[in-house]
Amino acid sequence: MAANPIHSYTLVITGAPYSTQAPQTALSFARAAIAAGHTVDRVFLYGDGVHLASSLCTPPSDETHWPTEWSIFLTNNGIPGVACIASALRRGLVNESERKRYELSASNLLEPFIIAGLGEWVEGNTTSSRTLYFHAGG
Amino acid sequence: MTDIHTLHILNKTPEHPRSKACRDALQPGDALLLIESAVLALAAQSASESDVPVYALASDIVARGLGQCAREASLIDFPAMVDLTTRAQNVISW
Amino acid sequence: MKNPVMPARNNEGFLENANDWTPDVATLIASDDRIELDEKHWEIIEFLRLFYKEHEMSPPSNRLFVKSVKEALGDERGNSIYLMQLFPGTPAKTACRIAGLPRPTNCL
Amino acid sequence: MGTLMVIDQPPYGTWAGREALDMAFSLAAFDQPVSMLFTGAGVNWLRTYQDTREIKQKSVEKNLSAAPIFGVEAMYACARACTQYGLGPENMVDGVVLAENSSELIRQHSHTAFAG
Repeated sequence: MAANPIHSYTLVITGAPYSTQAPQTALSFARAAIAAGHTVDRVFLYGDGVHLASSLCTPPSDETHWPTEWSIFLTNNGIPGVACIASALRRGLVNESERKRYELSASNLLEPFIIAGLGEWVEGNTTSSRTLYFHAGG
Repeated sequence: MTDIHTLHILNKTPEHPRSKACRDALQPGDALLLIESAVLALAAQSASESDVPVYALASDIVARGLGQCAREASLIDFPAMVDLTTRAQNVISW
Repeated sequence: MKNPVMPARNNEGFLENANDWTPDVATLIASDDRIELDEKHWEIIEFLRLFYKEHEMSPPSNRLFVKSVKEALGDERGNSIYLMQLFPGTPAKTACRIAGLPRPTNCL
Repeated sequence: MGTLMVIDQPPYGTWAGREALDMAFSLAAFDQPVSMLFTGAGVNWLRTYQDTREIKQKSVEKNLSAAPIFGVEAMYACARACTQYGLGPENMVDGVVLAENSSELIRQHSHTAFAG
């Protein structure tokens, strides 16, 4: 029996960057999980968490750019980042195909994030060995 | 090895209704991990009411200037947090 | 027989204003999809409109559409093959469009 | 033993409960066992005669009534919170089971989740 079994994680982020600590805590956790040899199956952005996938976040240059940090982390580790479509559309986060579908003036989804339904979360919930949530604090 | 039944991860201040709900849900065999604003519980004057092991993220404690008052919890880093989640059968993020 | 005028619709054929819906408008929208509405279609359309009124939402996914039809009208109608034959494409979407309900968010 | 989606926030003033409901519905859509627990201010979801026309939001009472149709297995309400908010059989929606001990309920489910 392995002393340290390998786990797979689905991480759900519901807190927005720059209004909660959730995306930061989640990123530190994800980095530590990967470093320990575990896998992160997917990161699912839900509710206010979808703001993390905006290509338009522009924090002051001396503050950490959390969308960029996440984008690089996901890309380097080949981890899918999924923003819930219902949360995203309500909050003004759209990719090119939703922009066309709803005839909007611009799209703003940061790569490598994609937009998809809650089915992605359901799949994570059933297939990953652990599902962790990173909510707004308060 | 899952030697923890449920790991409760709390990120709310002691005043938040969910903090109380979390404390009420603790059962023998569980563990409590305080992160983000929840570490402020360690500064509040309260008897350590829970019988379960209490952990707290050191980075959140240090950031809030609470390094001196964290005697009631075991301070851990993110690798240890990952380890805790692997040792628990269930994890609840409050 | 009067010839109804097609009300304003969005780029996917859903009514811009739900109040524009009449059975004649439904017939017109359906003809876009080359569907000739018969009593089997109307049964589902009426079910959907009632569902929307009672719950202030359409079934949020095709699977839940099938489930809801099954719950209300039984196995014979509440299965995806039956509904697919009546409303080709994505049945929930096609049926909502004809029933004059809002465009589903594609949530699932 | 299935997922317990918890709503502990009041309706209308915040969106978190609606998002929890969507999560419950999506589990049901994929035939995953799911139940809901209303606790704290969240029990106010369960009040009858909600009329939301003036605030121009959809009625959570009506939205929630679709839960059994979609296959949500059970709806529980924290008994203590119901007492606190004056909810009883006379003003509560049908089909809700009062839970005297929420922590026991949490113990019985393999996942417990909040929407935010």
